[in-house]
Amino acid sequence: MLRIEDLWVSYGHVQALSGVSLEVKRGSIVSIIGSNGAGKSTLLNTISGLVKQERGKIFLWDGTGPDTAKLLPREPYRVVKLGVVQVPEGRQVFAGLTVRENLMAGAYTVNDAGRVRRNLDRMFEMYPILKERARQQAGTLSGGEQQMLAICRGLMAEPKVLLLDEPSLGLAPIIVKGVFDTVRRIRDEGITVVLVEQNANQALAIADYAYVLENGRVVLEGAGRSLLCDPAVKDAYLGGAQEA
Amino acid sequence: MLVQNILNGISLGSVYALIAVGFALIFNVLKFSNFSQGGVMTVTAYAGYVASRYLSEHLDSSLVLFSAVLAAAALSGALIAAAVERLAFRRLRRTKSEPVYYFISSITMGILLENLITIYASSNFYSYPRFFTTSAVPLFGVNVAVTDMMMFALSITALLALLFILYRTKIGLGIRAACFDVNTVQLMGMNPDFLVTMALMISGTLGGVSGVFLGMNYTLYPQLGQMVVKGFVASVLGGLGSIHGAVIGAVLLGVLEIFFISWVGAGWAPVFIFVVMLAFLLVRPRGIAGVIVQEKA
Amino acid sequence: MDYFISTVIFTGIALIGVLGVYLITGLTGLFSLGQAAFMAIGGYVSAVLIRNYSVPVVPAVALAIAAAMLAALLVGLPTVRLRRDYISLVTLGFGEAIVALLNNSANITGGAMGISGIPQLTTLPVVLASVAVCLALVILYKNSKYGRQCLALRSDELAAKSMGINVYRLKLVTFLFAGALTGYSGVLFGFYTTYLEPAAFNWIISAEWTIIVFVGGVNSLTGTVLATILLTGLPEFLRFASEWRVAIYCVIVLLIVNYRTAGIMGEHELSPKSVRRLLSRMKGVRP
Amino acid sequence: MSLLEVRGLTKSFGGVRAVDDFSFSAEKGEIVGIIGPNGAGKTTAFNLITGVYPLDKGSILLEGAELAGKEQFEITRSGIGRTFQNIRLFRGLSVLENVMTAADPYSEYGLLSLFTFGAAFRGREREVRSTAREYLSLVGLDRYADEKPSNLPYGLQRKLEIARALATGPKVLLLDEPAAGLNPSEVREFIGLVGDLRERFGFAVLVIEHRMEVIMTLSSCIYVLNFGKLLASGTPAEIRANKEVTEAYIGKEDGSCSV
Amino acid sequence: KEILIGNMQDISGPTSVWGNAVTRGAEIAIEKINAAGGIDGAMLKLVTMDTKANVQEAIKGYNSLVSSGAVAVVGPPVSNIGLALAPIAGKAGVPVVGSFIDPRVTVGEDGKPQAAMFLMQPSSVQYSEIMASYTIDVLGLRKVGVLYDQSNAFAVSLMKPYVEYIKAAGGEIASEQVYTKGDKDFKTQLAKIREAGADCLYFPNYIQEAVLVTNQRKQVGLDIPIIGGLDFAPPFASLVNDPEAADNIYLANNFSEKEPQLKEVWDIYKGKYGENPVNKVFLGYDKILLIREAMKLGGGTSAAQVMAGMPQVKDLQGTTGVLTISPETHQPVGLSMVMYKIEKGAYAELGRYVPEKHKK
Ligand SMILES: Nc1ncnc2c1ncn2[C@@H]1O[C@H](COP(=O)(O)OP(=O)(O)OP(=O)(O)O)[C@@H](O)[C@H]1O
Ligand SMILES: Nc1ncnc2c1ncn2[C@@H]1O[C@H](COP(=O)(O)OP(=O)(O)OP(=O)(O)O)[C@@H](O)[C@H]1O
Ligand SMILES: [Mg+2]
Ligand SMILES: [Mg+2]
Repeated sequence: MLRIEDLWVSYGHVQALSGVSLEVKRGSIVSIIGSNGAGKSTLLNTISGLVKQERGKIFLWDGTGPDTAKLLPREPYRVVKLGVVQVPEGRQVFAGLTVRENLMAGAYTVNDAGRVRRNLDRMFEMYPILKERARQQAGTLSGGEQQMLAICRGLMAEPKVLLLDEPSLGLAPIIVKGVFDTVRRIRDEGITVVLVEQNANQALAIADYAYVLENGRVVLEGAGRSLLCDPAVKDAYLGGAQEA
Repeated sequence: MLVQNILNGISLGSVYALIAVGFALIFNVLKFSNFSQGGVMTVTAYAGYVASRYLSEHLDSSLVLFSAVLAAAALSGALIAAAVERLAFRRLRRTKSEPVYYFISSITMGILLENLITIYASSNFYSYPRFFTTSAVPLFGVNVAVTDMMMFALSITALLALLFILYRTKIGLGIRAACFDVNTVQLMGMNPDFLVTMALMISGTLGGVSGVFLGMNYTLYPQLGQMVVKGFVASVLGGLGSIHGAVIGAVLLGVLEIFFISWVGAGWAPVFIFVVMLAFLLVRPRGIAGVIVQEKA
Repeated sequence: MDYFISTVIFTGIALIGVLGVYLITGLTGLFSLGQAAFMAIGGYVSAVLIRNYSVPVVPAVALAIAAAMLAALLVGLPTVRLRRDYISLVTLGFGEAIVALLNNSANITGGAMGISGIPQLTTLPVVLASVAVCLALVILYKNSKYGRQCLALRSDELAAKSMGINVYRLKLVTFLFAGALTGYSGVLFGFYTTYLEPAAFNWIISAEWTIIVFVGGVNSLTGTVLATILLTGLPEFLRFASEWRVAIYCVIVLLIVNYRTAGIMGEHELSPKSVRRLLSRMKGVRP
Repeated sequence: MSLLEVRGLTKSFGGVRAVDDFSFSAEKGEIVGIIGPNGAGKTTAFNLITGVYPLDKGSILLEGAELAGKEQFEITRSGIGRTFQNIRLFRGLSVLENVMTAADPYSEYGLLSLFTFGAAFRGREREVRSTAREYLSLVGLDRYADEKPSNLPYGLQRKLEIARALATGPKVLLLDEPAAGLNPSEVREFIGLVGDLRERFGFAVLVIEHRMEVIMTLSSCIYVLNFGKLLASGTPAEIRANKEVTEAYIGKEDGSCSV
Repeated sequence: KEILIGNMQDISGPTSVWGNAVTRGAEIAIEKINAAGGIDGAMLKLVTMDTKANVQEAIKGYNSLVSSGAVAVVGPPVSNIGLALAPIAGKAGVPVVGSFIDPRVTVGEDGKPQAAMFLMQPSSVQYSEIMASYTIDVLGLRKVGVLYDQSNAFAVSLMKPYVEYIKAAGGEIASEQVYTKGDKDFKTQLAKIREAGADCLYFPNYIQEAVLVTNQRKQVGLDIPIIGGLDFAPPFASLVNDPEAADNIYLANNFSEKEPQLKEVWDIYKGKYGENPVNKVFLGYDKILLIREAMKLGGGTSAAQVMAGMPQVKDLQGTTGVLTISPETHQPVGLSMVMYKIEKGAYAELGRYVPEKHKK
């Protein structure tokens, strides 16, 4: 679905990505893990077009034929129109808009009012707390509620590819499980998911494929489960032992 | 006298209101005081004047002429505002500048427009042709100017239209979202350039309409747009984050001014208004229609 | 020669006022549209004391500065607790109120016809010395706990409170300091032009000063000084353009604000250290 | 008398009781964990203690002195330091200055000393600068002293928040999800860091976390909030065994590599 | 050889219409003098400085003119700048001939004339006394309502002597109303004047406010004559879009279109700019005439000689009247004004008028 070739990105003198290549298969979950500052968010931001690369190409390929791969545009709003939607790090909800308005903003590109309403109901069903808070200003939600809202807002756009940047940040363990279940479920609905996570255990556990990013480079890749059991990964990212 | 004063106050207030609504739109949505609105109003007032000179040869019904002039001014307002966005704000948004830069850019733009008009039309002033034969009608036993009533009706209409656009349409939602975070808004598939241009064009349209009314009431001169300061005061008093507050604020400001002029004279009025304003803000720090949202840490 | 000197003197006077705006807006992020009022207070109080009451110069100047600070206190006390956006409104209203007051007390201030025959005490050395002292004070302020706390408060008021900063007091102190500087620049102004009139002190002056501060650089003092010299000198250079003068000035400001968003100096300061760094970098570039 | 004693803390927003009659205490050198589902009122409790919101009801005693009703800055100066869940660093200042600013309110010099370039001013400035550097190196950020905080990755920004809170000289340190955005091995490191800091400064720590490892390893006592009310409290072992807590908050334990 | 004459006007800013008019008038005079061979073979050259209606700009501009060797300066249109310039010009010694009607510009507090400042039209006192005398002595109106811009020096200086004259002559000020800069709505004040039962309204202000007041007077039903200032002169009436409203207004102008001495300048101006000249054009023209006359009388073209010659000017026929500069006040003496009445948008001339008091 997504193919990234030799991506280089820098912020002035900081080289954030140095030649990252990766591939995301249609309908799969690809997890990206790595320590702070490895460049994970930068990678997602480059895909969305928020950050411009110095070098390298990003292709969107819907898998219908070998030659239908096309370059992803560089304006973020065009990227979204092609179905590649990012849920940004740190929630970034529209603080002064209500919960409901935030969700409607997510559905900006969907032109069918009926579908929007159905999607909205689905979101409220998934996280009933959001329904309770529908008229509250998003900025006053608790951290976790904001995170749920951010995820739902992304889903309202009916993405083909969903880029999730640390979706479990600040969520209660029980909700975290819910989020990973959701991720799995939307994958099963045919949506492709790129998942950036610090919660490496779980991220690897549900991933079809995974990459480890370090200092802007891919240092390891493989099937999720296999990385999970890789001693090097365990040592560096999983804290040696299991997290509760 | 009291009724007359109140009606005069409301008339004056509706002049302010029409300015304040356009001003408040940008203030509330993009979070800066768009002083270029003054320049836009001036230019549109002149554009309307030029249109009236040109069209009066072709149109004989003054009502038709008037509507055509209004439309021409509104259109030119939208276009100029779009140009202002392009020239003075777009790059700032790209570089994610703080609101004060918008303020500076807009105020400079306002001065520039004012000066361009001075160069184009000299600081001489002009009068619009008379569109209506009766200039005042009796109401509650006192005289009320026709233009004042139209202006009042128009500010209310503008307010309703704006509220509808902002709160009932997708573009409105986009405009409101865009002011919180330009980046994130793009992640929803919105094109912030488009949204902000739309917002400015709406306020430019309003600026065009106010320009014509200001020109009709107060004659045309390059500093006409400096009335925008009243719009600024009204929209802040009205409560940050509220457009209907701006209208109420404007009418209140107009009534207060007239009241003080009649009570203590125009000389002392600014002093009294300052004191009242301060007292008001201390008693009601959120403005007239603002809502308090406690900042969450 | 007189021409050059008068240009330098006016630039110096403006610079002292601009430093006040730098403190309030550049450092603290508050917006004042009423700085001209403090200038008027400084100018008028000193002029009236000397002319009408024959007070000697030094105490008259001291009293003028004190009066400007008192006014700053009056405006500041109720407003520092309000939301920031209101400060520009209150100061705007204050500015208009002061002008109205001056117009209405014609028997003391001469009203709209102004007050003339003020002794001309502002000379080039006086201005240069004043600029040096004011600049030194502001540099010290910026590089102390006060300056840092102001910047913190500008970034995030709530967090600043949570770091133990008494933001109300800080705003007030900064406001008073700026009021004193602006008042003093008003004193110098009156003592140079020998004539004061209320109409000269409108909110546009505050706007112009704010423009200068941000053309100079976000919170760079060096930039502020440079921009003051540049932007007060610019209209002189543009005299050839006659009626296009102001328009060209605006275009230049727009270009700087839009294409060099951080201002002329960005956040950098010209200090011995930075000069050395610049020199060494230039050496490095040379083959 | 406990170092910090909170009684009957209550706060509603509109109709929602965000915190409802919450009481707890913390001793010197103790680490207290606060957990609970999202929206349970944990951050609100912190905001109440630090004076961001006025309380509806309740009392907050630090070393026996009432804090309720005081201004935020007074509360901080009397010895309560905090970090923010949604990072709130001073964007306009460098990393080092961020920390210095937090220490500044304790600088006693006045304008007189400043304007005369007096000894008090110069001495204190030097002092503040060097202590700020010390705090930075404690959390391992000394390398970034001159950077702007917004250029740091998320995880490091959290550490800077901690350094800044340390510089306010707290008797009680409030950490709101300090480990969010760290990967498991970084979480490990972080746990070590908090332990060290506690040793070194001897303050009490209140920590809100959703990362169970942090809470379970560090705290001697855990309070569980749910819908603003205290659901349970006790030692980590007790909490782990509490069925209600598991159901409302932790969920079923989940294996991973073993599969 | 060239003789530099400075010209300080508002070229940008709200009052630039006047500035441009004065400049054009002065240029016409200079072209005429130069065409006739200049002054002893030396050509006059006008150097214009923009003052932006701002004291600070004016001081810089004056100093710049002095530095470049100007021997006289056609002065600023407004009194505030004149007041600020007086001491500076006194020191620099380059005379200023202006329209600063505030008498304080030309006469210092000590009662002595300001050495370098010369006024070339009736001072505000003279002008307002002409108007007051006309009001009470000719029109016989005794109950006066006054409306003026309290924040405008020009307006205030025209209001005070008027009120004093009326009171001294046994008249009554029925109501004194003010407004401030930027105000556009005067209905409240006008209504108060109506309530007070005034039988005329004295309104000494700029042309634009004049139009507004004229219109709003009708809206509040205030049906009394307006005694206006200079700014009611043409093109005022053509700018009131309702001819019904531009009615029953008295004003005084510096000249009459019918007077023969204007003809030449009038035609040159009209040929050059395709529009009728306004009174400021003639004032600009006359200022140059005055400077030339002072050169003759002072015996040379240096600044000091111009300054010395200026107070000796006597019975100089200008376009706006016969000029005699008083050495005691540096103001013209005994200048009469041409009175007009506006009826349904049309100006009707009532002849020159000068009160008994002014005739020496
Ligand atoms: N706007 C920026 N300006 C300068 N440097 C930046 C900027 N954003 C990120 N960086 C740098 O780029 C590198 C990669 O950052 P990135 O945010 O992609 O890391 P990350 O893997 O997402 O880390 P985390 O897990 O903490 O979110 C870091 O060294 C960071 O300091
Ligand atoms: N200023 C406010 N206005 C209205 N409601 C608020 C405000 N602050 C908090 N709330 C509500 O109070 C409840 C408690 O919020 P709080 O932030 O304390 O939760 P939390 O326990 O910190 O949750 P999380 O773990 O998700 O951060 C939430 O439902 C939130 O929506
Ligand atoms: Mg990241
Ligand atoms: Mg929280």
